[in-house]
Amino acid sequence: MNAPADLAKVITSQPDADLGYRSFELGGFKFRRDEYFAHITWTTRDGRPLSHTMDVANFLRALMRDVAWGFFYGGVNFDHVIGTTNHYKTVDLYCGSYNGTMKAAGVDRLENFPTEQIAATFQQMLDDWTNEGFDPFAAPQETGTAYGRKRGNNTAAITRARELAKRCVGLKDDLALRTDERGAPVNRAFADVPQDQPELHPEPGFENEVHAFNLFAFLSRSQVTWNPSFTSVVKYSYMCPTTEEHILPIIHANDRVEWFFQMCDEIHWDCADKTTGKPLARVIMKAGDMAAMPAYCRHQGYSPKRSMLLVWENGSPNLVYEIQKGESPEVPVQF
Amino acid sequence: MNAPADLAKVITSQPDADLGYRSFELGGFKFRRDEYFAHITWTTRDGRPLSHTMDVANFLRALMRDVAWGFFYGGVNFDHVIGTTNHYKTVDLYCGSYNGTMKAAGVDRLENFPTEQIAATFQQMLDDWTNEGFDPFAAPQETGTAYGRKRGNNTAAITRARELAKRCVGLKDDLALRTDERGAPVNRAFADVPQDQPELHPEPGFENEVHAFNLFAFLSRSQVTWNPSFTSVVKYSYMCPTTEEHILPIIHANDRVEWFFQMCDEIHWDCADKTTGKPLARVIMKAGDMAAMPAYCRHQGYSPKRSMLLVWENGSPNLVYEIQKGESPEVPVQF
Amino acid sequence: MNVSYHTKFGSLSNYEKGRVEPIDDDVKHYAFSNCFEIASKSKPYEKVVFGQNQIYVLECLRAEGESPWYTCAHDEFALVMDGEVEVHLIQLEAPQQVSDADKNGAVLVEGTPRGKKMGWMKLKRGHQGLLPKNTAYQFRSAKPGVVILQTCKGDLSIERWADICQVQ
Amino acid sequence: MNVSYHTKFGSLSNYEKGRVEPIDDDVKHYAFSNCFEIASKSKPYEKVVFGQNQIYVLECLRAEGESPWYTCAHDEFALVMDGEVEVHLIQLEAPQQVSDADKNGAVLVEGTPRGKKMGWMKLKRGHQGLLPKNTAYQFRSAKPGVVILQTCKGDLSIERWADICQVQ
Ligand SMILES: [Fe+3]
Ligand SMILES: [Fe+3]
Repeated sequence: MNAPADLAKVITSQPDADLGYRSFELGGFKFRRDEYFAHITWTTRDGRPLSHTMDVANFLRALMRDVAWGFFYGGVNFDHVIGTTNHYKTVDLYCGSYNGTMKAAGVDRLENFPTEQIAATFQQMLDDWTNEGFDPFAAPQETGTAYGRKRGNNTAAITRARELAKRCVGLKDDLALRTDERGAPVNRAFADVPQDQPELHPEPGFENEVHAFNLFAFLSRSQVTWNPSFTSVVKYSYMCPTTEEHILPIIHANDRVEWFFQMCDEIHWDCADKTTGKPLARVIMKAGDMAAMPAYCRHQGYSPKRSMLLVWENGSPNLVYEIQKGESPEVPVQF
Repeated sequence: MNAPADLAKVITSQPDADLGYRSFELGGFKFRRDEYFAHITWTTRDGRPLSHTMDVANFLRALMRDVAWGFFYGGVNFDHVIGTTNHYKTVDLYCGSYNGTMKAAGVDRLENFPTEQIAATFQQMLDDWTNEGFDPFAAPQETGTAYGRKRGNNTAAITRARELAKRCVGLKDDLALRTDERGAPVNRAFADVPQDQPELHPEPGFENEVHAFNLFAFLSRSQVTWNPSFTSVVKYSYMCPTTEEHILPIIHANDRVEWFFQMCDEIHWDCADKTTGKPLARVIMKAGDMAAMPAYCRHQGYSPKRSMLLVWENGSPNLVYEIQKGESPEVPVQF
Repeated sequence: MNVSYHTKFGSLSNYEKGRVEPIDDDVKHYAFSNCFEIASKSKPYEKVVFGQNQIYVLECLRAEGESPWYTCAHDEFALVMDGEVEVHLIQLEAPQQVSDADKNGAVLVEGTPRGKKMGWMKLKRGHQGLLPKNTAYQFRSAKPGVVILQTCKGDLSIERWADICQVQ
Repeated sequence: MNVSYHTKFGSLSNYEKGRVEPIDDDVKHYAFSNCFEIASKSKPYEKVVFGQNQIYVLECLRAEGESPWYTCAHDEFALVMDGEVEVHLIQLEAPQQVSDADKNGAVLVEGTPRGKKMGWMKLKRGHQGLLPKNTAYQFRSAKPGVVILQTCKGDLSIERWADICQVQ
């Protein structure tokens, strides 16, 4: 096995003379961008060249999540062809392997990489390909265009740290509340969300235990979309609320059952078979609705107005092994 | 059968109080838009409600072509769910009928409408849903956003007449050349295309027969994308060149073989099965390349830079009957 | 452009439920329910499980009047989705605490809770409160409200999936 | 922002050919070829069919030197993709015209074309010229060039699909 220093070595070209972007190579995959597209090329299992084209704004929005989430739980499909599967120390990169037709035709490619190698490549690609004024985390109505020739960068936006409470938002030595002063103003679409904090009446000495915070106010100040934070933790039960607007930039194929609790407004979900991509169901979620995404599905959401979604994840490290052994249930509950 | 006046009656709501857009109904299909999406709902063949969500910019770009082309040849898929099939006096509107999984599951809906009825509905929907500053014919880098609340309209842009030469561009009484004066400046991406006209040396009296024009200069002045004009006609053989940038907003499922001649730059095509949507091939076309789209495929192109594509169509009215009788070949040539 | 938005929350008196639209799947696999619907059909403080993942659950409670005193060997969190709910906390003395530190889920405090008063808080819609492990806590709600509990499945958890979930 | 674009045309001396990348189909069904490649392997003025749809064809011609004189019962069009090609036109007298008004495709004029000189034109890359029906026309090209003809399939049309198309 290569030394970590080698693993993090990124294979990249000089910037294109006209377009200004670098190309990247990772194993048998090549990536280049132009004004409108990300182009991915590979050699198929049966040895032929194949290519795929994605709108570069959609590609960068997907890449942003994959990078920011450390490849997340399970599969992150950028679209119906390309994506990654997280094995938590290594990551599969594939084209066509979870597309029923392409897989059957033998034209797919899947390669496993040490996490640090693919992470380093993706991070550099994201940074090189993201122009000044384009924020892949922002809602489409709140950012400029991803298109055109290379102009500047937006490193600050794409390297935002994920906000992860250890126990609960607002506790001493834990994730702070969001405020104007901390650069988190209320989003335009949540201007009507009350900003009051809970009435707390701690007896002396119990100030850090008699604790509550306004979750909806906290979420109304989220600067990003489709990017869960941790706000409260019970053992390995993580409340991962997030604010959603427009389209989830990835099609998530979780390796475990994942629960959604819609806290306001609405999201429409397309659910499809994880392995083949075939449509399975639509899930229309309104304020107060709860739904589980079975572990055999991939899901992509559409949020017409910025909305608050509570993603509830089981982050138990044992679960990874149970999933590998096939002991983890694919459906949320039997009844 | 209803009288034509009834057929053209459009079923529409009052504008939504917040969003400003009207909703539309056509047979068992309902259409509404919000800031980001077009929502289509229908009752499935087995009687259940089903819905579909499309990014509204993509929806309007597709709707624009379907309206402008009079439903075109064969099938115009807006995406993998919704689309139309032209029967030339009537038009099918469908959701899921050409999606292998949805069709097999019985959740699709297909209804046939007189052309004038669906045309009137689509035209009004397009006009109501297209905001000032958004031109669905324009390349993404050359237009404003489709998103947000209703603001004004762009009727002039969406009612452009199709440019159809009867014999040849530039002949007397035929389609005129494009010039600055006629509102057709050279596009930014074709600034380097020579604008010289052919040297013509007609003998007296043959000025309208010794005729040629600069097709590439003509195309360099196209104000629209993915919108073929007729430039020369031999019987029912139509040269339909067009300038392409970004993504073809529809997935075209022609009912006949269709030929593409790439005249400059390049376009990448995704080809899939017409009936099921399963991927069949990619076609990478560069300057000078010719390719046929077999009649059993649906195709969608990606043009990284504005490029010139000659679409070559057989518009013979007999062909419709031959297709109906299954006498028309699905492949371009046997060898 | 200056447009104003209306954020749509639900409540016991006013909610709209979505749905699963199956294409080629069993709707039961989506365990689709609605907290306001559940709470509108529950008795006060029934701990109705409406999300579960191994040992972890989300419970939906109708908050109405005074709840019993609970205690739990691990932290829990209460998120108010409707109404105004007071949470009263007592630093429970060791004998009344859950003796098994690994025990999942809340239990009723046996008898009257003994220990220092820690204080109380008043949670409105969107407020989320910590229920620290090994304390005793009680909900008080003058009018019916809805509380979501992040906890582990325990003795008091009630499962009635077929009643709360969309089944076809 | 002011960016400048380079429009990429092909030529006999400099072209890059694309390809069909089959996923689950026969590449022959896409009849994929390239006009510069065809013309680079053709004899002067061979009318190589590289697009056909029922009676209609697109032909690819290598323009080099003087062509024979052609005539046709219907209009045709010539698009120059490379080089500089002169087209000379004669208003052909009736006896030399194609006798069958429905006959598809160009034929050679028998003998020397007789009739009024109509004039000539010089077509460079991107220029498209009308070849009016029942005229005689001749191409003249000092250096090798490439002409695309929009016409119907006729006696002079040459089909060699297996040679020009990507076959695997
Ligand atoms: Fe997910
Ligand atoms: Fe087409």
